[in-house]
Amino acid sequence: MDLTLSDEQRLLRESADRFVAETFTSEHRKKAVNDPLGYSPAIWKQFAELGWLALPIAEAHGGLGGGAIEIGLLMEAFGRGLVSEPFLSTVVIGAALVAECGTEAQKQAILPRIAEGALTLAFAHSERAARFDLARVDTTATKTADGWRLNGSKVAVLDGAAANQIIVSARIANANGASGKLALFLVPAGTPGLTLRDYARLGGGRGCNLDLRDVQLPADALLGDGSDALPAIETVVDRAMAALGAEAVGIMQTLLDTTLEYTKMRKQFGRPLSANQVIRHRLADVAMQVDEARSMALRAALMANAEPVARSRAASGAKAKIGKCARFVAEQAVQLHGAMGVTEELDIGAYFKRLLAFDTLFGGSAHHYRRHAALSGRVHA
Amino acid sequence: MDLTLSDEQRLLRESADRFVAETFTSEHRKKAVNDPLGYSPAIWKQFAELGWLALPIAEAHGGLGGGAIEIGLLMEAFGRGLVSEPFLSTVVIGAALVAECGTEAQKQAILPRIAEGALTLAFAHSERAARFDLARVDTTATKTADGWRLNGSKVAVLDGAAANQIIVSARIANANGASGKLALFLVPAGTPGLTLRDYARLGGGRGCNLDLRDVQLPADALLGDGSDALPAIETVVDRAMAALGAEAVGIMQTLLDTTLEYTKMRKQFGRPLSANQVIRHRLADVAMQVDEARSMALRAALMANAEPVARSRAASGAKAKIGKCARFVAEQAVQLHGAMGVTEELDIGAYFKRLLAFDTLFGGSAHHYRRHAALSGRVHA
Amino acid sequence: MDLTFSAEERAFEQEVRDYIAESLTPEMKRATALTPSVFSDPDIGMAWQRALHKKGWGAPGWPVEHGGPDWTPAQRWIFEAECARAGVPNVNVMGVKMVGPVIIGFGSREQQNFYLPRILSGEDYWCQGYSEPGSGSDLASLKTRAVRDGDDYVINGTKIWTTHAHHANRMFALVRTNEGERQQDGISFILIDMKTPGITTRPILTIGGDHEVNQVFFDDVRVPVANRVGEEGKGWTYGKYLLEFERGSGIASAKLREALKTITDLAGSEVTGRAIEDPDIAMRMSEVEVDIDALEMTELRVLSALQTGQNPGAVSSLIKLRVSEIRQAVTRLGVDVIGQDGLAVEPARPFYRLNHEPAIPEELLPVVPEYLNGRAYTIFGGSSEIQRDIIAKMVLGL
Amino acid sequence: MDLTFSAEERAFEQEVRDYIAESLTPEMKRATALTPSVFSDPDIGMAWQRALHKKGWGAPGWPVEHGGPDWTPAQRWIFEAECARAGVPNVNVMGVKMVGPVIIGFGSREQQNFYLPRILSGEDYWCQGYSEPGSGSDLASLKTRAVRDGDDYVINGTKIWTTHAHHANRMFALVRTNEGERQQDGISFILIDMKTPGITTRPILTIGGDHEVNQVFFDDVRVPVANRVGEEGKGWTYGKYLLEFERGSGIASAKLREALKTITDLAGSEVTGRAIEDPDIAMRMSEVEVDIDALEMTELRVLSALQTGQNPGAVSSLIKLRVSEIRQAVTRLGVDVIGQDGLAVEPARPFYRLNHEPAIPEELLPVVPEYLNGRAYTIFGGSSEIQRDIIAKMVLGL
Repeated sequence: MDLTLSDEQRLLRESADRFVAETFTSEHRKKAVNDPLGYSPAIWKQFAELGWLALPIAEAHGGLGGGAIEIGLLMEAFGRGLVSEPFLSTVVIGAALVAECGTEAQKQAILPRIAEGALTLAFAHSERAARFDLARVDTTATKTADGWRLNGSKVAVLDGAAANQIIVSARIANANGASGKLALFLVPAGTPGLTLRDYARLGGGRGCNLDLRDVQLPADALLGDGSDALPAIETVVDRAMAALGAEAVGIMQTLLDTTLEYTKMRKQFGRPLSANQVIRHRLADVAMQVDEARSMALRAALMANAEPVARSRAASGAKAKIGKCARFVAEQAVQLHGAMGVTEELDIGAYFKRLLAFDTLFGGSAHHYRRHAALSGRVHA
Repeated sequence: MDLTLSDEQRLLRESADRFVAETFTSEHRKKAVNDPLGYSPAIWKQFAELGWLALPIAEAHGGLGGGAIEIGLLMEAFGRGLVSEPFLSTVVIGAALVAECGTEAQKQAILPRIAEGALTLAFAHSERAARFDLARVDTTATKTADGWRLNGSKVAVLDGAAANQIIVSARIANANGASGKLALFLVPAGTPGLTLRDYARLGGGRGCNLDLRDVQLPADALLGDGSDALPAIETVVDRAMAALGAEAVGIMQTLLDTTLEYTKMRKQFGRPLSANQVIRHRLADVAMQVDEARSMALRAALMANAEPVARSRAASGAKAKIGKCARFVAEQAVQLHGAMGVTEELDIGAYFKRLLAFDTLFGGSAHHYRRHAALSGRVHA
Repeated sequence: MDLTFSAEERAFEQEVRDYIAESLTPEMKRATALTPSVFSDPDIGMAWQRALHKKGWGAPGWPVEHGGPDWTPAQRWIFEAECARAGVPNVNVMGVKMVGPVIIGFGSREQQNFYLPRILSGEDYWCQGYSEPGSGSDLASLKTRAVRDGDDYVINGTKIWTTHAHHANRMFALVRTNEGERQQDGISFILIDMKTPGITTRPILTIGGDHEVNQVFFDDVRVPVANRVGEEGKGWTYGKYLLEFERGSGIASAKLREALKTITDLAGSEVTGRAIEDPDIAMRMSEVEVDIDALEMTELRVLSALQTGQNPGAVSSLIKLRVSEIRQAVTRLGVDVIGQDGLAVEPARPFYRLNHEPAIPEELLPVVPEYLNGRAYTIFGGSSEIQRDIIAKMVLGL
Repeated sequence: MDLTFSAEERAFEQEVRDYIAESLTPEMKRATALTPSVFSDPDIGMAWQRALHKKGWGAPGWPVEHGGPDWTPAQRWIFEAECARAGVPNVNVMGVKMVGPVIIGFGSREQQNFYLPRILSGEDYWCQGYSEPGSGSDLASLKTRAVRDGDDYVINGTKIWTTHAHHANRMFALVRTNEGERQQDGISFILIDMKTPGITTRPILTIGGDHEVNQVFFDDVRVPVANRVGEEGKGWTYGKYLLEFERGSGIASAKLREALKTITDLAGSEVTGRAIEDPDIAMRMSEVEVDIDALEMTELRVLSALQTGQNPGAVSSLIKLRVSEIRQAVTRLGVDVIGQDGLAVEPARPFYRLNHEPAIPEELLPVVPEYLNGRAYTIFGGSSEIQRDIIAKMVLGL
């Protein structure tokens, strides 16, 4: 039982904190908002040089073999700087789906290129009608003479427009037309039949909604051997939620620090805001919730390789609890900044929006408390 | 549109307030807790003399023909004094069930005697397995040669031990043994086969759990003509919840008044508790919630005769919202009284417990928000 | 006690409903639905003001001699409720509901004759110059100075959070004309033509991405002394009157009910994957609806007291706080209802006149900006913290 | 980073589990389950203390030279977690965890030799004389006076909220021996034999109907000066040490998990009409369980820091606040789970030795009293308001 960082982990954290503080300044962020790509390829190259893109990839595939704790350290630092590089899409989700499902040939073809920063991925899974139900996919994949034909619509594809390849989930249509197993397909950017409606994402980065109309793919576009992809998707999304939780903790900590600073400095009725007992207590609650969120993000990371029910309970528990804390912390940070908090003049608004996006991604608190209760045998999901 | 009181209503309120303040003192309450009956027959007689027991009974049956607003005025005053007389059981519920379901002969036999204070009733409906589902009754009534035979168990029978007659709900067993329509039966106290486990009720008064083992009743024990009693039960319970809501408002107002007084008087660190901004804001929230509760109790009373869906939505909305407010107000009143609040030394504890009982009766906030959502067509109940 | 309106009032309700039906254009309605702000853009809001003025309903709260319709409190309730139900645009409240009553109460006959008809007709568009950087909730600490020079005041300083200053041709402002013993003394109430030389305006984008508010700079701005309302140094009193005037006259429950209905309709539709089937969302809708019921009853109690000539008393001071909290709950529900489509930011404005097809269905566009902008409800107009301070002191006597 | 315990620690866990299995009687277990208070009655609690003492585990936190077991922080964690899981009675914390460490840290050799073995063996039962009527959270304002008279102090005054004073044969008390410049000065820490003439005790029933606390009156009570711990006038320091000693050493998550499990089991049973089928109750159980998960991780982070010789820092001061809130949430869930059976009040005590059949099933009896008594969690030991004051000042530097 040891929850202290190893020396390597401490070094990783320090270098990430330093790099983020130096690179992701307020000015950088204001520029990035207007960037049609949503992030900087030059910085992405630096991520590769720092070894961050190789972090969770197995050594056999050109990676460093790191785990959820290391990912969490990076993500927390990214949160502090509101980093909008597609690390979650490409490394945490994309590379992990390839590693979980791909054939050895696919892994060899894709993972080293991710590690060296030469390939970006996105994951197109959610559909409007499914809301946050990971198992519900209406997009279909039909076997053709020489490959596959995909049809359907996806929403909330993070970093989709900048991705070199999009991993698309679809149900393989059976011979009788009924829908069957869930499968994942590698769809190169620009494939005919793919329509992206790109948008600026709340709190930074880009996203898109995606239509697939008779998208023709070669046979080897299927990731892996065609066995049901749902367990892998659940594994990867659980770990992605742990990583997002760590990112949220970084964001919340920054909001707390900034708000403490502001309430000490800002004077009203002749004394600092922080002289008000109500504000002092509110900040005590904010600090407490940041700490609870930190505990839960750590817990989800430590359980990332546990058996599925334990892993999913930890992940859903973390997503639910951190989401609740994030909402409180974000709303209070804005409230205590007063009128300045509800403008785009300060960074506070961007951090607020990124937490709102966090809460929405993969489902909010109520959804995950319900999933937790179902996994605990208390309710039927 | 007029939400001001009529002169008669104002007089009723004033006389109720005066009588309660003079009669239901702290000393009276301490004595009543140890009273095996749970209330004072002498005071009950005074209620009759004041016309309160006749209030909602139709003029044709010896009553005054008052409505939910008048009941609410009385109940709010009763709340202020933590009155434990069986007004709810006998007048608000019992008399109303007889009025809704009874034959003319039954009404003539029962209602005038309630009005004159000569008869008390209780309502035995809830069962443990049903929780708060009014429609679920496992107690059975079997037709016999000369009447009925009842079997089953009831919980939370308010004022059951002191009642002259208990109105018991049961499903009439069909010929094939399957359970059929819900019916109500008048069961005189002491009927063989009736076992009462009497208890002191949280916050004042008495209650009991009830077993019915082969309880033999004459044919005319059936209240009314045997048509399904569920709509009448729902009507009466909706109105009872409105009345209880008004009582809760009286309790909450008293807690607010007492707590204001206490925080102004009690000194800590050299200044009154009420000098703390956190406590001032808390009290502002308490006052706000008392006011919201008052609005909802009034609303439920005004809608007591509306069509069933509107009436039930108002009643469930009131029960849910007032329950939520009551919990907050009660917990804060105790919290702000500090250590003295968590003893039986002050009245505060008794008021706290009565609000806890209120929240439990007929189901808590979550149950009634769900009922409200179902009645609004949002969810399936 | 009775919740129903009289036959006359029902007839009036029908009249309002009919007039709205004939004069509210589909464009106005769509623009209002797609505006993620409590302030309609002037092209929409002023068109509606003109329609109301045509009917003699341009200023429901004004006395009849200044062009008010002479309505009872119940009629005002009915009017506002019908407007909310129909989804009409917001008119220039800074004119009709704020500066108008002050000019009526304290302005000179000349000021009344000049300004009031222009508010009614929609010819003038007003903004309010109260807050300053650094003054916030402590309004009385304001520093913008008006120094007397002959028949003019020369104004220097800056105002902030000035709603629609970029649209307005007039501003009413609190300025410091004297250093009183108390901060509140020495403040005067001045009417300023926004075209006066020396006035510049800097836009401030809200957290939701809307251009609603501004910072306004005054650099040796000369304003005739004749533009001062009432006495010099009494501006604080007039500003407070403005707040009292509003007390109890507004109704918020009808608008909140409509806002909830909009969200409920979205939740029932395929466009949100039928979010209402999520039991948490369904329950929270009931929770918010019941909160609106409670608010409505409280508002009706105030109305009823006003009708019978009573003072509604303490209750009305609790309303602002609840309204802001319920508004935020409704907008939050909206965010949860639209789910992942809330990730899409549409920076262009107004939503009802986009030059491109948005990434998400049009009706979802205002939902997140409304939530974001709605964070201001508990901040502007006296933060919730200040409101609770006031309730503790004024209502509870602490 | 790693959540698993070492092989040695696992072996220790098994040892603890085995010893509890062999020495915890069904009577003790039932009595503990039916006690709606955090304090076991002495007949139960002291029987368990004797069993622990027999094994050498009577005082886990004490140094080995005074009879402690010399455990690592991880071993203490494991021990406390296993005790919670098994539902063992509470021992006399005022002896083992409160006065014991003060005597160890500041008592004379004679005091140590006399008192410590009697705590370990369960021969002495202690109560704590800190609070006074009117002092509450402002403890330093205490007024009970000890005036020096020869080799005695003569004590006059009164203490209140004295847990189990009616069971205890000894009290440790803070008394005023001097009027210092600061209130905190002039307070001394004194050990009092409860049989000393002049001491009377008045019971105070809790809101849940339990006799836990008392008011204790001192009427010219003569206590030898030799019973003072440490220096005269330094009592405040020792009292604070007592709090620091406890910091980080307690674990609450394991007990809370057990309490939640008890409620969950009730909710799954016919005795509550299978309350767990109510989706609100099921969801809130998950909510509370997740809160306990977070608390446990925070406790493990503190433990981990202690293990590696680091200062756990600010985190531990947040724990008390969360523990009290989560406890209250668990007890509240209990009330909602048992539904209408919560209306039945059983005034007799203890529940595990009633002379009659209760009106409701036995296992439901403690649920409402636990909720009621649990309101004290956010009041006693420094109210939540005081805790937040402290966090703002000490943790956030405000």
